[in-house]
Amino acid sequence: MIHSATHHPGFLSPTGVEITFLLVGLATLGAAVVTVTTRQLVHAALWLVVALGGIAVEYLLLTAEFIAWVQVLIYVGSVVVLLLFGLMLTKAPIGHSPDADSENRWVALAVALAAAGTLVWVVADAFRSTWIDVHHGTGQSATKVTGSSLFRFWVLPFEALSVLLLAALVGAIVLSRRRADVLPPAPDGSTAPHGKDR
Amino acid sequence: MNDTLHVVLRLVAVLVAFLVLPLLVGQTEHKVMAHMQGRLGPMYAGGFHGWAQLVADGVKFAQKEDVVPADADRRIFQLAPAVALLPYLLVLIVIPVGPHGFVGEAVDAGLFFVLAVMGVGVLGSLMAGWASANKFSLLGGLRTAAQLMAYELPMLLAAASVAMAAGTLSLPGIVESYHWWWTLWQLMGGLVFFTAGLAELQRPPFDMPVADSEIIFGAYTEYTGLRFALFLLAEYAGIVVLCGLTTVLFLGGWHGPWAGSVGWLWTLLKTAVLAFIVIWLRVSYPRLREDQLMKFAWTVLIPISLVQIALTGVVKVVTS
Amino acid sequence: MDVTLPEPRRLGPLARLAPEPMKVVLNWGRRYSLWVFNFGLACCAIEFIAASMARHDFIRLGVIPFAPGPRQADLMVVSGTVTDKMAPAVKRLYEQMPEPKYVISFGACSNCGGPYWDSYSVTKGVDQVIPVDVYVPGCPPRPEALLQGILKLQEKIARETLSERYGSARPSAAALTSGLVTPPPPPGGEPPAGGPEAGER
Amino acid sequence: MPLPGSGLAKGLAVTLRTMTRKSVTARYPDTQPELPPRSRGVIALFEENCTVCMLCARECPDWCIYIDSHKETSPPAAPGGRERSRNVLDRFAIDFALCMYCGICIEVCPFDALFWSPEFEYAETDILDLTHERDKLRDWMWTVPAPPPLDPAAEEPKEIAAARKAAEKQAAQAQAQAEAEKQARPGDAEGGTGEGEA
Repeated sequence: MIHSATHHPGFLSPTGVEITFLLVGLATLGAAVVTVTTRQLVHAALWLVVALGGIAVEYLLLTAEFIAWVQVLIYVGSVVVLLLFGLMLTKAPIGHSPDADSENRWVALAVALAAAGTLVWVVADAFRSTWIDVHHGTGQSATKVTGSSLFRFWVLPFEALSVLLLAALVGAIVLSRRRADVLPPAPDGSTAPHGKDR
Repeated sequence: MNDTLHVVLRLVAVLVAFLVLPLLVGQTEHKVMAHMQGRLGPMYAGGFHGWAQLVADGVKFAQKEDVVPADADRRIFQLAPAVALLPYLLVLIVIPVGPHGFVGEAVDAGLFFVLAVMGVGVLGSLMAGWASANKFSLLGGLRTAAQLMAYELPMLLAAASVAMAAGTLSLPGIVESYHWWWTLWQLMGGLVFFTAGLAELQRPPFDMPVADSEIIFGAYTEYTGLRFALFLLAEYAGIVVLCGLTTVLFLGGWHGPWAGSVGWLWTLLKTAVLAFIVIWLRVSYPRLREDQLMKFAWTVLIPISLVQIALTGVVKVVTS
Repeated sequence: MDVTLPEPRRLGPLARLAPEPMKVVLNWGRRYSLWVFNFGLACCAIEFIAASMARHDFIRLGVIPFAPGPRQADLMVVSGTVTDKMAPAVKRLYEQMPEPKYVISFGACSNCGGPYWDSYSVTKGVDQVIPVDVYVPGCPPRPEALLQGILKLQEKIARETLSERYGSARPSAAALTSGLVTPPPPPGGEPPAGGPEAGER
Repeated sequence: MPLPGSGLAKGLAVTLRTMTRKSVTARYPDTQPELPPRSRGVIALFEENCTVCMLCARECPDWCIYIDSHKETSPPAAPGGRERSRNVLDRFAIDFALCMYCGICIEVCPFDALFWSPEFEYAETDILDLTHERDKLRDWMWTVPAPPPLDPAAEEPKEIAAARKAAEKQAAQAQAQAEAEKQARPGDAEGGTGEGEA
């Protein structure tokens, strides 16, 4: 999939896919900016959906179909739903949220620019003039290639990540459980919270 | 040029199916539910046994007043039905109906595409629930979100089991590699997938998010006219999609006698039988309570689907 | 308690802009898709429920009792005694229904107070609060009487045009009932100060 | 402990069995319902029997009966005699919007001018039309069914009993007279049995 092309197609004659890629990228960027600047909390979450969806489209344009759908499934389908769930649980108001502004705008902007700069620099430095030829309509191979590279070359980071996630999961369970010795046991034997606890 | 025409024709066919099949399911639900309760169901709309009841409903909904509550978040309120409905249209495109490319558009990671896009549809309910500025809608939205997060996992695991068995994520590929004994092998997974799908569609007995008698149809409380109809259409399109998917993944899609010529008929028939079961469950089983629902997902469905994955893995390793 | 009827422009675009043959189709749709919303207040509600059950099954006529709330309903059946305390709720739920909407007053109590017409707390007919399309007599009416009332309403829907329904021709509910409560002329012979308009507060 | 899912299976079986059976729905607009005898549908007026005694209007708990009348005098039968006066019915109306169908008016009518009719199909779009005037009440009269036959062991209707008693008495008297003319022998005027005792 990755090999340096002998003849460089050049940047001055963009194809339709490249133009689309650029436009979707701009839209994604715009959505992302709105996400962090809007004063309405739920709108921010929904603009985040647009931004994440835009990224999924970018993956699609790069023929990374599998990654694109995973992006939609995990981020749009689960993370944002969780986010919205939290917002609704805390009764996010319709209209402006008075406490939506943490007054860290300039710091946030600096951090964002620094992060973006680092990423762009790393990616640009890593690939430089390597031209990655994406095969359109490769069909079966994309998922297979992703899977085999994941479990052949990247299996160690993959497993490390899953251990990290497992640790986080266990930690969340431990934190959310109340200590039994602090509370009197509930009549049914469980450690349900009593009035004193609230 | 010919290719473009071909694609357009396929998409039009999918669109027609998208508009007709949910209506068929709805009308069947009217009639089946009626007869299961010893009634007759619609008899007058359209003359013969009320066949046009849902058409009349559509005509009526189209001319109803479009109410947006004053305190609602107008844009999101109006956008929500489209967000709820469109994913099912997209999913319908990739469900294979018959052999030899009888599908709207074959997608490589079709299984993932389907699950991902169906998850997006729930965003519509969440948007509706929040934007209506109504406490019942908000409760409905919360329940929707909780239910989605609980049932997405067993559904994914069950689907993953089939993908492991077939060795591919492509839906036509899964059907191609189907053997009759897979239905038994994947039985647990199939049941989990179907049940979790029902919960994701918020069909009875998993319809707490829209429980009409306790929270007044949940997220859709404030919707009137065409927008409400779109939500209803989304629900019935969801039934079609879920039954189609279960057919494709667990019941072998077009496999059956004379599959080469009438394979599409087999798919439709199996889908119809599953849709009948969906309706049948609605008539027969009462609504679960919210805690029962959560308990069912986490203590029954997820363990079963994990066992299924283990079983699939063992059989796969032994037979290969 | 005056009822301000909505302007025609509140209707959906389809209903406003449709040409004449289309109106037949539109009327047909409204006629056979009456999602019903039962405002059950007393014993008549039991008869309404009987009409919705297997033996009488008004879904045959396209009266679908699935509307979870007023927003999805087209037809409100007020069955039972409307008290003055309940009347604002009736009116509010009626107002929450989207146009075009219909009301059937079911039974003597909601028609005009019924046996409680002399009570201090009973509204003398739900039509003092909201406009009513069909009155079904009975105390309580048979389930079949409700079915006949629905048929009557369906005939009315088949005949109507929405512009007429929402035009100025329709008198308000207060105007309908105002003539019934004119005070007797005072002994001096001069006409009462309010006149017939006194009913329209 | 029952098998998990057995309750569900049972429920499914019940609904499926019901589906295969004939539905119980009475198809009202197509077929008229079989109403039980003495159904209280609407009140009919047989105005020839009405003497404008006003009993019904006064006994009505709802005051839903409206009766107007005027007095007419007819000339004396013989010259020099007293003028006879009688009430003539001008208006007889029942407000069926108000009527509570108690039937007291029918009970109290001493001259059998009011009857129950089982008709129920008179819903109106205007509440004023629910006040049925005398011509409409008259029309309902043609829908009044014949009174249902008595139970086999029921008591004889009073009027029939009275009429029969009178007839028997007359016959006995005639017989007694005839026999007395022949010879002075006592007749059995009591009849065979004690039936028809009021």
